[in-house]
Amino acid sequence: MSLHPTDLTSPHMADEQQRAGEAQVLTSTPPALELDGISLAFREKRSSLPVLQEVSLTVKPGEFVSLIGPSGSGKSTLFHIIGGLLQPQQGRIRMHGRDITGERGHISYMPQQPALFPWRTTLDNILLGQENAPRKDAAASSRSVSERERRKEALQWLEQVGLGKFAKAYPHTLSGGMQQRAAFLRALLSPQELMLLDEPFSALDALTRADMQQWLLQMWEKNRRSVLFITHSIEEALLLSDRIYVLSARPASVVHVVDVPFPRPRREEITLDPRFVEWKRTMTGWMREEKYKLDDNINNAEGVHKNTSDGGVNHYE
Amino acid sequence: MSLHPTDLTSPHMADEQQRAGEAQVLTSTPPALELDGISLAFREKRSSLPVLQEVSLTVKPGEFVSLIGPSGSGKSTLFHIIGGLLQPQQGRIRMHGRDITGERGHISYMPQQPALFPWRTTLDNILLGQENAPRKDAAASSRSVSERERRKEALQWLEQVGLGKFAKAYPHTLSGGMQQRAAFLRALLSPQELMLLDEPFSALDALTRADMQQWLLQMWEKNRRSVLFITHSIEEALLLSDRIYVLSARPASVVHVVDVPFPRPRREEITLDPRFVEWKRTMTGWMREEKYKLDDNINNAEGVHKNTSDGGVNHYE
Amino acid sequence: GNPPTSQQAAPAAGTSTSTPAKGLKDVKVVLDWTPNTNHTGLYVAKDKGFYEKAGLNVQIVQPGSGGADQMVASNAAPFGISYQEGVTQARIQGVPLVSIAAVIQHNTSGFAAPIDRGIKSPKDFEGKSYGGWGSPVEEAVMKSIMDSDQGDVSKVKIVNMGNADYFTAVKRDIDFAWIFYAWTGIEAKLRGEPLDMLYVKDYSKSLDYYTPVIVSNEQTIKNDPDLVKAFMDATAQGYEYTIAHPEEAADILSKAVPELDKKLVLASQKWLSPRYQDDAAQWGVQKAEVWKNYSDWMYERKLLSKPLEVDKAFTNDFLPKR
Amino acid sequence: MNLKGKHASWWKSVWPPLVAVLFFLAAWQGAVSYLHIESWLLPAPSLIVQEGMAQSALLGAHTWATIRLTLAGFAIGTATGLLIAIVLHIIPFLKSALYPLLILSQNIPIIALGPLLMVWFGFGVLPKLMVITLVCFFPVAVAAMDGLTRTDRVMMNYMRMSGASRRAIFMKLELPHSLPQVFSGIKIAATYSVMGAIIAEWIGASEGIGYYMLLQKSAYRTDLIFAAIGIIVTLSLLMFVIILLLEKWLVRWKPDQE
Amino acid sequence: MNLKGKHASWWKSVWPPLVAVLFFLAAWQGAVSYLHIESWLLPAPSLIVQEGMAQSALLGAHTWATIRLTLAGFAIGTATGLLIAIVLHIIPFLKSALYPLLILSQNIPIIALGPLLMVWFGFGVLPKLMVITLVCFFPVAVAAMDGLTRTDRVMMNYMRMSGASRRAIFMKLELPHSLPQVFSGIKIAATYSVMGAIIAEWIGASEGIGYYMLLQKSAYRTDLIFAAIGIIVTLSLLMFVIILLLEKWLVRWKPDQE
Ligand SMILES: Nc1ncnc2c1ncn2[C@@H]1O[C@H](COP(=O)(O)OP(=O)(O)OP(=O)(O)O)[C@@H](O)[C@H]1O
Ligand SMILES: Nc1ncnc2c1ncn2[C@@H]1O[C@H](COP(=O)(O)OP(=O)(O)OP(=O)(O)O)[C@@H](O)[C@H]1O
Ligand SMILES: [Mg+2]
Ligand SMILES: [Mg+2]
Repeated sequence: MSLHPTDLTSPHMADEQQRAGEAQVLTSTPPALELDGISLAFREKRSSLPVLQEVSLTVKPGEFVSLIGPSGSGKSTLFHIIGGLLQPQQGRIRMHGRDITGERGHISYMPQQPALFPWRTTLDNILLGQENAPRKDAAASSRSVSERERRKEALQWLEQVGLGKFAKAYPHTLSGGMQQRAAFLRALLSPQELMLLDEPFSALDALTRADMQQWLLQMWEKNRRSVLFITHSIEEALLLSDRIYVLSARPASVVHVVDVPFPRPRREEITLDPRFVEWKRTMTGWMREEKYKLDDNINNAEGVHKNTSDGGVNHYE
Repeated sequence: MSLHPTDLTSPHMADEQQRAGEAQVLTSTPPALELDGISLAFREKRSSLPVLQEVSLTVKPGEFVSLIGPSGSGKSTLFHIIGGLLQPQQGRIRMHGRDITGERGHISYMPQQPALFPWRTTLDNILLGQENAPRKDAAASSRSVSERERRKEALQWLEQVGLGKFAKAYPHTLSGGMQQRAAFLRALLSPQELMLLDEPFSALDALTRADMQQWLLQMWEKNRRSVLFITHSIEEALLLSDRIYVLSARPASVVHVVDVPFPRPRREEITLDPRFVEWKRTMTGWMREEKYKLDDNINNAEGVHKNTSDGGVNHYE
Repeated sequence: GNPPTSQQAAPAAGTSTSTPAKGLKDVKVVLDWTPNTNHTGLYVAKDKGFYEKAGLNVQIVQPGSGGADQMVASNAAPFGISYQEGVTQARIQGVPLVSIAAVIQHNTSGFAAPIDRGIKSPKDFEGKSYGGWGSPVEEAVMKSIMDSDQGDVSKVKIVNMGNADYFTAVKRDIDFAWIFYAWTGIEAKLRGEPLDMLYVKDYSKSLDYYTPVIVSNEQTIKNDPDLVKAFMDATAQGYEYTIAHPEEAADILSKAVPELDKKLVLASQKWLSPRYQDDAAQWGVQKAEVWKNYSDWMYERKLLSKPLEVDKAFTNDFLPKR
Repeated sequence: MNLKGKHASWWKSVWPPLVAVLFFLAAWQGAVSYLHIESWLLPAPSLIVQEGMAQSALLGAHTWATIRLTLAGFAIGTATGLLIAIVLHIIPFLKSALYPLLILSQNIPIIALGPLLMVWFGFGVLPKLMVITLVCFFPVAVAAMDGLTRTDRVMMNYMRMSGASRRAIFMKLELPHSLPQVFSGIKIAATYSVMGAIIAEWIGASEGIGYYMLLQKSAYRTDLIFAAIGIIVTLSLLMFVIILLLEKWLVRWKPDQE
Repeated sequence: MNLKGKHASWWKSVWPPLVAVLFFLAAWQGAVSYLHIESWLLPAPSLIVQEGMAQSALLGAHTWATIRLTLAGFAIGTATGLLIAIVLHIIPFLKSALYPLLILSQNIPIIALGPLLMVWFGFGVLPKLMVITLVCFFPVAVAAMDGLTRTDRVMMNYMRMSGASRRAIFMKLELPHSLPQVFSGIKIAATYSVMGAIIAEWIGASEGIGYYMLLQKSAYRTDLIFAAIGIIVTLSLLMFVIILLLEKWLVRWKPDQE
């Protein structure tokens, strides 16, 4: 393969137009999630590690948005900020127009590590999200159902992801992929409208993964919850998303935004579509480009280059 | 996509011939690792969960062998057995002809979860494998080098996987992918000749992953350590391996053995080779087939079907 | 037989002696509790060099809450301070303690109450609360002296007050307690908290027992009578000096134990000095009838399981011949 | 079959301590008779048992009194310890402020405290319960506080981000996560509780094993003192075993190590 | 700047307990004068300080003796506790066998033990050290044993499979993993150590704060008893703080919770 930055042959639309469209939507319904110039650096004793640099992104209500970027760039950190775990040093987070910077409990969350509770059975673990959610969210999703019904429902979900037999098993007896599926269900069953999923399928084999993707797609198409999705698979991002944000290496900033042009409902077959393949190649090229920059950075000693500004974001459709 | 079991159009060679070849090798140099009819079931209070069923496989000295199979089938469990953590209920494990069933310390191991020690810095973590290894292995790999030299060497390795800056950082400040790379290095720097790698690259983005693969390939081609490698990526398996064992769903047994026909040294470009693509399709088909069987199993209530016997293994080249 | 360990651990007891100063023999005396004016004679004898002259290097040791008896009986130390009730009960249990001198001739203990409780005679105990340590001996003693006054001991409320002292106890719930006048009574006087004191010896001859006494053990007496003799010789001198010079003796005690309250020591010493010897021919003498009376009294009240062999319990043999 | 298996494993965990205790007693008996240690100094186990049996009715009554006191005091003490740990954990300012006072509470000698307690609270059961509480709460509080602060970071992050309330974080994460450590503290407290009751009885009681011991002490009945100690030790062991079983049941999710 | 920051954070962790202690003393002082509590029952802090100062030379000497005893006893006790925990952890059979004896050791009342120790080990420092050791070793041993068995399973699997020796598993995994829990135990032991020294001095000593207290008790000097208690508490706090700093330094890898 010899993909190079110059290989960018994919169609793209002028930024301005897209921006205008977004602005229009904004006036009608405020976005489900809006990050506005988020910056963050981790401080150690003497040094400081800039991780996020003016990251802005938008998830409209019912939209499926993916984040893609090199390992260690700051994707999980961004989730932590959205979830209110970390305070950004700059920038605001808005949800449906309301500033929620630093507030917690507004999201359904699947962490990168499964983080199942060892003293809870699988079933009790996946119910945890519902238990945790602030009351209003629980009410909003009409969760006045009885405890027993909820358990029954959860059990059905478990069966669908192939864990029915393990409802009463403790997490340490589950395989890596099984734990990941349980953590995924836990997020899925959380009542909050916006889901943050951090590499939900990385530990699954190709087929289980495809199943889970299809299943997520179908559910999403039915319920239209807003989703922000971290993945390392460009194919997965293209298959599932309405829009993809490509992040640079650390310090992460948005270098490309892709509005995925494929129609819904999408099925796995779409991956064979030449346009799909073309997009995949293009995006791989971008990633490679970022990678080179990173390598250069490393070679130019540890100096941190601020080589992309907000204005430098490329927006495509 | 519409791959079906009947789509099997790839070339394959008669079992007998291959077997004969193997036998010959056996008489000259005994295999680096030989599993002979390993079976294991986890026992809970009342029930028993059969996980491995007569799994036999062979890793010749200097060979790179991959294991591929559905999530939860029993791959990690197989590693635990090889590593002496679990006693198989049936079968023996031989290393260079010697029975090592239940013995520990004969392998370099990278677990599925990074399992870095939180009180050690990244650098100290990756040195742990060397510290742990039984003396004889340490000696064998001419590790009479000084502590300081070892640290210096480890630091160089860290830099190569992009963690140079984090040598002194504690694991909880590393991202998921960074932790995985550290765990990989820890196994790589362990002196034992046979490496067991359990999904070493699952948390990495496509490019970092490709880098790591290339890097592993180059190293392996230089040193020719024996490797047993679990992955969910058929592409990865085809790219790296001399031989691939395809496992069925739980209870896992070997359903296909593939001797990968591509010449060494291999570079990433090989993935574009039509034969490579063909193999990938074929194997995806097999996996799908296994998957269907599993689904059938589930639908036929929880009864465990023993639908493959040792004689039923298909062997291809 | 003693455990062999005791020999090596307490060299003072055996024949081997470490000699820090001109061949002096190390000897330990274990007190019954914290140092007080009962012990002044020992401190004086040490301070005045009486022990040294007798060839002894005496170390005065404070015991734990356990008292001295076990340590003396096991010969961890050859001498100690105890009291007649203790030696009596101990000997019944086969503990080889022997009393070798009475420190005070008559029992100076009794029941005390703040004067506002109006306890003037044993009959007044009725309906009052007594603070003690829960021993059946207390009730028996109280019964004895109340019987002589037509009192009914069952009308006394007996409370176990643990280690609370007289002054604390009488401020709440408790009306009277059993004290040694020489210490607690004097302290009350110094504090200006007048009390009514009913000495037990005044109500029953049997209860005029020796408290405290100096004890040794059968082994030492048998194997090393010279040591006992030398020790008692010097100790008697110490007490005699204390009798003669109460103020100087008090000073010596206060200097030896600077933690003690000087005023209390002095007042106590002045009260006690004339009472060490009292009506006896010489300091330290014990009478067989006192031992017999008390042990019989106890035996009658089933406080002892068998009568005491009185002549083995004490001896005057080691007192200096005056 | 299954029952038999359970039986066997029960027996397997019971025989080593049993053998050790029997061995200890045998060594003691042997030493006493071989070295001719006098019974007023250290009585032989056989003598202790014999004399203890002779007084069994009396000992039984006193034991029963001590058991009641121990159980009540241990329950109050452990509850207090947990409560203090929880409150101080939830309000970190209080924790840093009050820790010295907790330590202070462990350093007031009974000889000073006893009289004060009696004067303030009389000679009833209250001051005794306070003494046991004072003995028991501290190990529980320290261990629980330490346990509660050492919560797994990844799980904590999940709880926070998913909007769990402070209460839910405590109940569903911190508390279960700290249970092993809390139980260390409770085990220590259980061991101390009986001794605490004995000490409480010393500062003033008219029943109980502690009281009985003092009486026997004044009667120079070393054998009966040791009979009392035997009872104390047995009670302590019982307390400990009960806590151990409770721990096994509550922390059953933990995989056995090998 | 940095120094100032360090200074500020130091101050921030010091003032709450300081304020709490001062508040406690003020309340005490106030209660005593407001409720007219007599000084022989509960002396006012001001009186305690005043009388204590008057005897400062004497108190100083006794304090020094107690400090030496405490430090030696605590060191031996903690080391013994750790050693016992390690040995019993490595040999599980011994653990199940000897645990009852450990509990037994905590239930021999000093009034029975004291004379025995003195008879066997003389009047020197040895029996005193044994008493402190007996007090200190137990919380350390229990907490350490619990901590050592609760090792993370995934890390343990890694160590085993990579061929770590029993020794390496212990040194590199179990021990560091159990450190937080071990320190819980050591903190409890540190708190008890001074009290242990006091009790040791009660069973027979001619110097030390415990000895001093007994004398003042017999002289009915409540004020000086409380001066002694003040010293005991201060020593305990010092011990505790030292352990806390040691823990901070040794367990520095743990991410701070918020
Ligand atoms: N608590 C922390 N303290 C210090 N540095 C941290 C902390 N958490 C993360 N980092 C650093 O921030 C950077 C971004 O980490 P993050 O986990 O967000 O990466 P990521 O994009 O999710 O990577 P991956 O794909 O490997 O999961 C990393 O360099 C990491 O070392
Ligand atoms: N300690 C255990 N006790 C009981 N069951 C276990 C235990 N460990 C694993 N299992 C079960 O064994 C099966 C195989 O697990 P294993 O971890 O080997 O799967 P795997 O092939 O590695 O899957 P993955 O690709 O998801 O990691 C699973 O069903 C799991 O639930
Ligand atoms: Mg991440
Ligand atoms: Mg696995």
